Amino acid sequence: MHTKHAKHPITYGLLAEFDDQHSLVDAAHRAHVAGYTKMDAFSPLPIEELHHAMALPTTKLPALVLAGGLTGALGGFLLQTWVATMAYPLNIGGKPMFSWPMFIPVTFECTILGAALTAVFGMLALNGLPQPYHPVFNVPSFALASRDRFFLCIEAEDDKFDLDDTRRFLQSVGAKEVSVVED
Amino acid sequence: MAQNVLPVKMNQEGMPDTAVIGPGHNITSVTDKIASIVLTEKTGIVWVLGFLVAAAGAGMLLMSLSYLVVKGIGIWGNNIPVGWAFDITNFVWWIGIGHAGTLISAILLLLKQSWRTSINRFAEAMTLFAVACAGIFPLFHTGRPWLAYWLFPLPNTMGVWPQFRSPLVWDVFAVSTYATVSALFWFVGLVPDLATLRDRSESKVGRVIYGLFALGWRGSAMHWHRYETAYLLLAGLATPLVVSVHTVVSFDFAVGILPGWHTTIFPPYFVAGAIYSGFAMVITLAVPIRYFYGLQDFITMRHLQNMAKVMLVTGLVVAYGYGVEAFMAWYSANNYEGFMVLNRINGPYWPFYWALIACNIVIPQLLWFKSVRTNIPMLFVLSLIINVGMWLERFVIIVLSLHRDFLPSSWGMFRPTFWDFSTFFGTIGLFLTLLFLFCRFLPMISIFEMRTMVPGKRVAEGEHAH
Amino acid sequence: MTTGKAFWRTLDELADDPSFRERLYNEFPSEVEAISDPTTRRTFLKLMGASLALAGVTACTRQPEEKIVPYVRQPEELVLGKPLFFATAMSLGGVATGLLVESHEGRPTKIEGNPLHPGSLGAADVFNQSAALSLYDPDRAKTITNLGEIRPWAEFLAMMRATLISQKPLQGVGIRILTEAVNSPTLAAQIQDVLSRFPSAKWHQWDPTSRQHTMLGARQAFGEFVEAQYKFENADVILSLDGDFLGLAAGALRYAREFAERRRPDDAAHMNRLYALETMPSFTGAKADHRLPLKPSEIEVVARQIAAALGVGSASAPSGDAQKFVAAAAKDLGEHRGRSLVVAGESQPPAVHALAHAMNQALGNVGATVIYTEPVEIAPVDQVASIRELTADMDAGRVDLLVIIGGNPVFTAPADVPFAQALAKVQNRVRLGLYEDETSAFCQWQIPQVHFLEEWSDARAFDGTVSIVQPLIAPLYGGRSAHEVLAAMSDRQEQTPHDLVREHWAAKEKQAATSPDFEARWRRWLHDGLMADSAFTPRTVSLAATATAASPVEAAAGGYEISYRLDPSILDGRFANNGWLQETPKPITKLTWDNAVILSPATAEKLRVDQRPAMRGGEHGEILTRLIELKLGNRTVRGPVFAIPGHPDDCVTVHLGYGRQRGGHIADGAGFNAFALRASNGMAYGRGLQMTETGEGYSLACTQYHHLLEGRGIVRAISRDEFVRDPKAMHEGFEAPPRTLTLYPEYKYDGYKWGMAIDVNACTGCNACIVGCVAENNIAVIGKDQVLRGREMHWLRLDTYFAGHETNPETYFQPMPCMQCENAPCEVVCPVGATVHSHEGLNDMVYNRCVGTRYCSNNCPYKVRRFNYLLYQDFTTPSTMLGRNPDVTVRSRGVMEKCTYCVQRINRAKIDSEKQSRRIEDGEIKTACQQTCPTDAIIFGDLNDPNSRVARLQKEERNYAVLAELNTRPRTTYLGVVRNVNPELGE
Amino acid sequence: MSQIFHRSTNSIARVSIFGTIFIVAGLLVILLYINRSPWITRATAPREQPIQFSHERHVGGNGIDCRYCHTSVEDSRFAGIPPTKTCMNCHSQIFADAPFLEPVRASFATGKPLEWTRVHDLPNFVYFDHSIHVNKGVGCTTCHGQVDRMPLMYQEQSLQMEWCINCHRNPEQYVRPKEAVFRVDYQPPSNQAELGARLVAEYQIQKLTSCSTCHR
Repeated sequence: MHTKHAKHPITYGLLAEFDDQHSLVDAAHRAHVAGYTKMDAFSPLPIEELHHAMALPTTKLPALVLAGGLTGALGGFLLQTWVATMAYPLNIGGKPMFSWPMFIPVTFECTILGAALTAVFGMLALNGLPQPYHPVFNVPSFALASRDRFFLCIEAEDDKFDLDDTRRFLQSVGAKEVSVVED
Repeated sequence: MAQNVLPVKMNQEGMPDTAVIGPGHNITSVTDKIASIVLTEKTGIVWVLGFLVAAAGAGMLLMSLSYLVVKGIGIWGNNIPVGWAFDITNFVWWIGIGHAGTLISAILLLLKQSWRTSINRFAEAMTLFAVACAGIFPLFHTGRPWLAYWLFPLPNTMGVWPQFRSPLVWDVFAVSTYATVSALFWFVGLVPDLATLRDRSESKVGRVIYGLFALGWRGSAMHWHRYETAYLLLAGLATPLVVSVHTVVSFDFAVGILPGWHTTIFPPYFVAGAIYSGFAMVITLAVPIRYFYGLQDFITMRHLQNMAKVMLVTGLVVAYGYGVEAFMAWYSANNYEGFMVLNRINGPYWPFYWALIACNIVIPQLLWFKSVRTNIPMLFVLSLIINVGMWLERFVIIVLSLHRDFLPSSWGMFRPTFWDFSTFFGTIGLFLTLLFLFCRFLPMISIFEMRTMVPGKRVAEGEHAH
Repeated sequence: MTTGKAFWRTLDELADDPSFRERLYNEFPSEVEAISDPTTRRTFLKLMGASLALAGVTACTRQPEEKIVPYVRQPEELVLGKPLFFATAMSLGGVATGLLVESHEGRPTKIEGNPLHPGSLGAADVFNQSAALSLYDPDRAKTITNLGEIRPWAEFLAMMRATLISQKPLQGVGIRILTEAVNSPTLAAQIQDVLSRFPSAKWHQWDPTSRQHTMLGARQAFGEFVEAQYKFENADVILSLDGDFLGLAAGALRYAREFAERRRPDDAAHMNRLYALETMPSFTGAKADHRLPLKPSEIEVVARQIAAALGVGSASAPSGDAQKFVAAAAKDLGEHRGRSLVVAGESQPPAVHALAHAMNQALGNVGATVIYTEPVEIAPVDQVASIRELTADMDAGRVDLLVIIGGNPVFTAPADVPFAQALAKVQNRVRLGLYEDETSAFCQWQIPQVHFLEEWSDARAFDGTVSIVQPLIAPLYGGRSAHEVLAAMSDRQEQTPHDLVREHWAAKEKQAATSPDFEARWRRWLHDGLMADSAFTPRTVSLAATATAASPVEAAAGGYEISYRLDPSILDGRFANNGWLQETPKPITKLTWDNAVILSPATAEKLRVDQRPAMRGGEHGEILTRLIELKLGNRTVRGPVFAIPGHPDDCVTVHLGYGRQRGGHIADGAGFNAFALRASNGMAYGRGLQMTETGEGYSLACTQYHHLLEGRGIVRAISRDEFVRDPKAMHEGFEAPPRTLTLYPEYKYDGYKWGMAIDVNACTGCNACIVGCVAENNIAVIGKDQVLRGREMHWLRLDTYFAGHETNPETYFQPMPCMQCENAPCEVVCPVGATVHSHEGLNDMVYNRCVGTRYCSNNCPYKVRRFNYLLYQDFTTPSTMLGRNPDVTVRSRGVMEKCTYCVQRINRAKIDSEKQSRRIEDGEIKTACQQTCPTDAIIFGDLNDPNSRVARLQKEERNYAVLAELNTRPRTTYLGVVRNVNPELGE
Repeated sequence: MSQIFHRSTNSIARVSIFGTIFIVAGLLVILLYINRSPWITRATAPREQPIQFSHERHVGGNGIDCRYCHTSVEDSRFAGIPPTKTCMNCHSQIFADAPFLEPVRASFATGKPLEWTRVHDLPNFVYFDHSIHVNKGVGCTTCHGQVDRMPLMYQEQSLQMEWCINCHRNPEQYVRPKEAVFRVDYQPPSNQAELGARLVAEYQIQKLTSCSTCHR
């Protein structure tokens, strides 16, 4: 570990490049089996299998969105109720003060708004985005990750990480090229 | 993708009718083709000319609105009894157009309709721009637009709040939610593509700008997982939202007590009408775009055909709505309702009503014929007719109901002024301006989703299913 | 919002405008005499009130700085912020109406009828109501000029003195005074004084608004000028010979009240019956149980047939439509001797009036339904002869000094009397006039005349009652009164009008003007607005042999007939510059801003002229019609055609007073000049009219073009017999949902519960309520172009509906203010709560909260909401701002407005009653429309008080809510019409 | 591809996105404060007047009753601004030659009124009636503050609608016995809640919050 601190620049990890998603999924799965935990796979398109291959956790996002939606609904409904019955009760065309059926459209819209905002900002927050700077971007070929190449990065922080062993391991699972990611 | 092995009849573009993407594409070619429109292709003369015309229209809008604020609503032809005319007609028309974008991207996503992929991006953009145009009208149709913020529940020194029983407040919430959610949906969809543009841009400025908006997207597996979850959830939220928006818009009328407005059929009939006009607008835009940008491989005959079928179906729902209106007027034996229908049919505005019936019901029946659905110029003309028809529908509902209501002493007529037209055409200018900018600076087809559509990709869907 | 400021000007800004302040300060020094005189208390007192109270809706969150300007010496009577009421009187056509004027810090703002006055009984007509606007009219003449140059009053006096001195030896042979009909005893005495000092001088009169045919008819009947006064309360059967006694007639306000009192269906047996022969559909014709549309000349024919049936004179046998009518009317009249009445109208020649007198004599009505007194006009003359003589004298160069007091003879003189050309031959021409008008253009000396609200004078009402006219404000534009001009011709040049009037009456009372006894009387007169017991006593008259002589037969050379009328809004053009009147929809035609050649649909078809609503405004705005050329003798005029149901065929009606050339900004250019057709040989109507279509189109601004009920129970009517059989029969087929038919709990209105009942049966359609509402509520005048677009602003409309055949329909007038629905559809849809219910059930409209979505108006089934599409209110003219009611917000651009049941009056009464810890009494609050209504058709009050008039009326069987089926639960309800149909004539 | 952004952009980007929410909320709060601040309401700021008239001297020092000058406060919606004559009643004797009273004497001599700057200025669409408030037990100082301690007149309260409405909803917190209405030194007793409730009943004070109570 102390070797890492002595080095300048610090090694973030090793990045292996693959030609197609099949190889990536395969490599990632084998890395997982090999006991690597601190790693990440990158692809230009979502690959559902990757998630399973790496045994990644299922996101909590749906629960958050539900909470966001309920907050919106409750907030919207209570706001209207408070305005109509407490803040300034007024006789509007003979309708009761608490005309709850007429509060439903706004409540509904507030539900959607709360849920949608939670979905987007929750997704960003959980993903740690925005993150315009990331070590992997230091690897020039990583630009192709958004086009047609597939990458697997094993991070230096992983307990099993060893620059040479890991490089060999990656080459063994079919990496076309392995580069050092510097931070 | 079983289509590839079946003997399929080829259409005039050399593709099977059912193909959603042209032959011979892989993820590399898809990426390069779409990204190149934004990054490397020269700005064409057609684009420049079109943009200038559209921008002139937007300028006219700016001028009209400025004059409106200085002088007042009186520059339009509105009066008492016709308090709403072009303003709200345009509002409903634009909002309706917007609905197709959300429908394509959200509902078709939930229904796993693969053909949505190549059209959803610009349909969503169209939604956003249409909502922006629509939003202008409720704001500027007020007598004192600088006080429009009173429609929002903001704490204030007066201690008074919006009146939440009013459909206009519902509108405010519905339209602003709709605009927000549409913008988020669109932007979230754009993020991976912005990353592509960031990585493929050759200019420093392009890299920085696209990079900033790409939020540092790097295609990480966990990111994709959350991303897809969020996108699906957004689609699930946008679907009831889009239905609610036009429902709420229809409440503007249905909550009123005016004959011609006070109708329970309005919500479904308005939503169907919105989709109808929205798909018409998508076709109106898609046909020239695929032609000028050579996107025949991505926006295929199947797309156009499917949209034509959706139009046919929603058009029939709308026709049913017209029928129910007339039937209820007769069945209720209500003097005012009966008069309202007769007044539409042979009152002073009869040409509008019959033009509406022709544009929205009679002519679109041509879509039953496959030869019409696959004839692109014909489809284009039909989509324009439906756009006009749907504008007329809102005009008929609003003006023809208002102009002769309960007391004959207060009957009146509405005649648009120059400023009515300049404001309306101005919003079309604004819409096209935004659309031109969008086509030039952002990928108008979702690149990453197209990658998933490429035939023959090695990891097929069922293979690793757990 | 500083941006708001540009649109939301208030008087405060204006108060900082140096020129405005200068003008206001300078008013006073010129009125030195006023300081020592009681007028001080009402003189126009600086900016105080204006800056205090003039309301403008400011949208600013940060207030602009406002100045507050107190009095230097505050008048004792004045409580700042509280209006004062003063009695005065307004004369028109030689007849006065007693008025009460509301004054805010010295600014008269609102005019009401004087309940003590016999000619008003608390009601006022459109001209009374709109007088305040004329007072503040910025187009009024403002300076004394000689040949266009501004001259001091002293110079005028010097000229006058010099002329009089030169005329003295000639006995004043070159002096002529031309006045309108005079009903001011003081003025008449002053004229007589001048005439006595210059025996050869002559006094001429010309006044198109005076009742010439009535006066001449009385002279024909009785050999002398006498005044007929009618007692409608005693009349069971009335026959009108084109006599619009509910509209433009002396005493019409009182007559309308008396007439309506006899038409309350709750006393069905006591209802009167009205037969009307008429040309132009009028108020009276609309209220008639049986109406016969006739050409102007036929009215005399049919009248003679009825007379003959009653044994008066002889006539040819009736034919056609008239046959049954003549028989039934004659029978009915004959059966009601002593309880019947025949009334002839100004638009009929003297012979018809004489015939009416003869019929009343024969029916034994004299003393019962009609009494005769000396004339109200002090010295009635044959005015046509008078002006013709004057013109001849002028033309012959016999006139050295002509003093024209008021009027506008150059514009109004008969077309065949070359008054204007002759006028130019007079050496000294002096004109006292409210405006620099057509006549001023021909005179060297133009003297601005005071408005009646600025002057001391006196005036006789229709029954002779004298009122002292007292000023509410010092002359705004330094005007002079007729008394001053005549004083200038006397040896009392320096006397003030106040002293002149006071001394006149002191002399009459044989008391010293300074005696305390007289002072007490004088104060009483001023306070009451009339001299008690000054009405004329009846006198006996005897029918002359000429009474039944027919009109001199003119050479009728085929063609059409043309009937002339004073315009119902602007009379002979004197009110042409009054925007309130111009914009008031004229009765029946609902036209604004124009007169028209009115004819029947059949005649229009014959002439191949058509009219139709334009897309702009439509039935509620622009009517496209054709210009037609009228040729009578050698005179031609072009005017737009307007066909209305109920007008007889083959004749046209034109209204006088339009086509002004120099009437002011508002007057000029509106309509066509019908005076240019009217010649002295056919003052009532002309024959031999030729009409040719010009091929040109014209746009008329009409606020209601669709007059059919479309089977909707908006107005409900039945005959008296049906009503007696089943009082609820009129509601058949129109059902209101029961109040229990709702999911919602009802709101309780525990305190007051305001409501209104409008008796459609009593409404005569006189428009006074509309103008009263405009005056009370600061309603904007928007101009013809905006009316064409269908945007008129009146909070209260007078919907007019026709039923029956278009040749002779039944006509109904329905005043339509805001219904103040309990389940108000407008409130639910307002996004900002700018229209909500008050705890007394008013449908409040909060202008300052309104953002202007117009949704409320769209959702209002009664369409009584009005929107400020542009900046309609005048926020810049200082004088118009002074006339505004400080208790009502002046609405600016972009906000909705509507009737509030005069909530400012409700609040004033509530505060007053609260301070005294009592409830508001029934009748204590009168809405502006109610207060001015001559027939008591509008009743406002507290529905929680079971004994209030409105609560009792709403319990009547005739009561119904318009559009009750919508369950809006309007607080304003209507009482249906009951017509006293003669069973022999049927419906 | 090489790195486009510096490491620090990560923090900047996150802060700017998630910070926006706080910035917008913060701006709203600031706006609310500004709207209620004396800068907008002009409360507590003395106005420039033609004469440095001191309520402290006249009310506090000389003990002149409010109604001596504001004569119509009990009868009219407008409390009244005294005419020059009222000033001269005393100042023709006292300080008759004081130079600072020259404008008063000039006004009296020329008949040109003094022009004061309005301190308590409601918008023109608000109809406030002094008489009914005074008659129902709302003291002068409740709205106008301790004028006997104001050398130059200023507005003490915001005069904003929420301020009006507060008393219209809860009059019992503010009413005082009628006889104390004009007392400038009146302080609410400790049992205001009890007294207020009793006075509200006794004076039949209604809680008027209908729009047309003030706007018409």
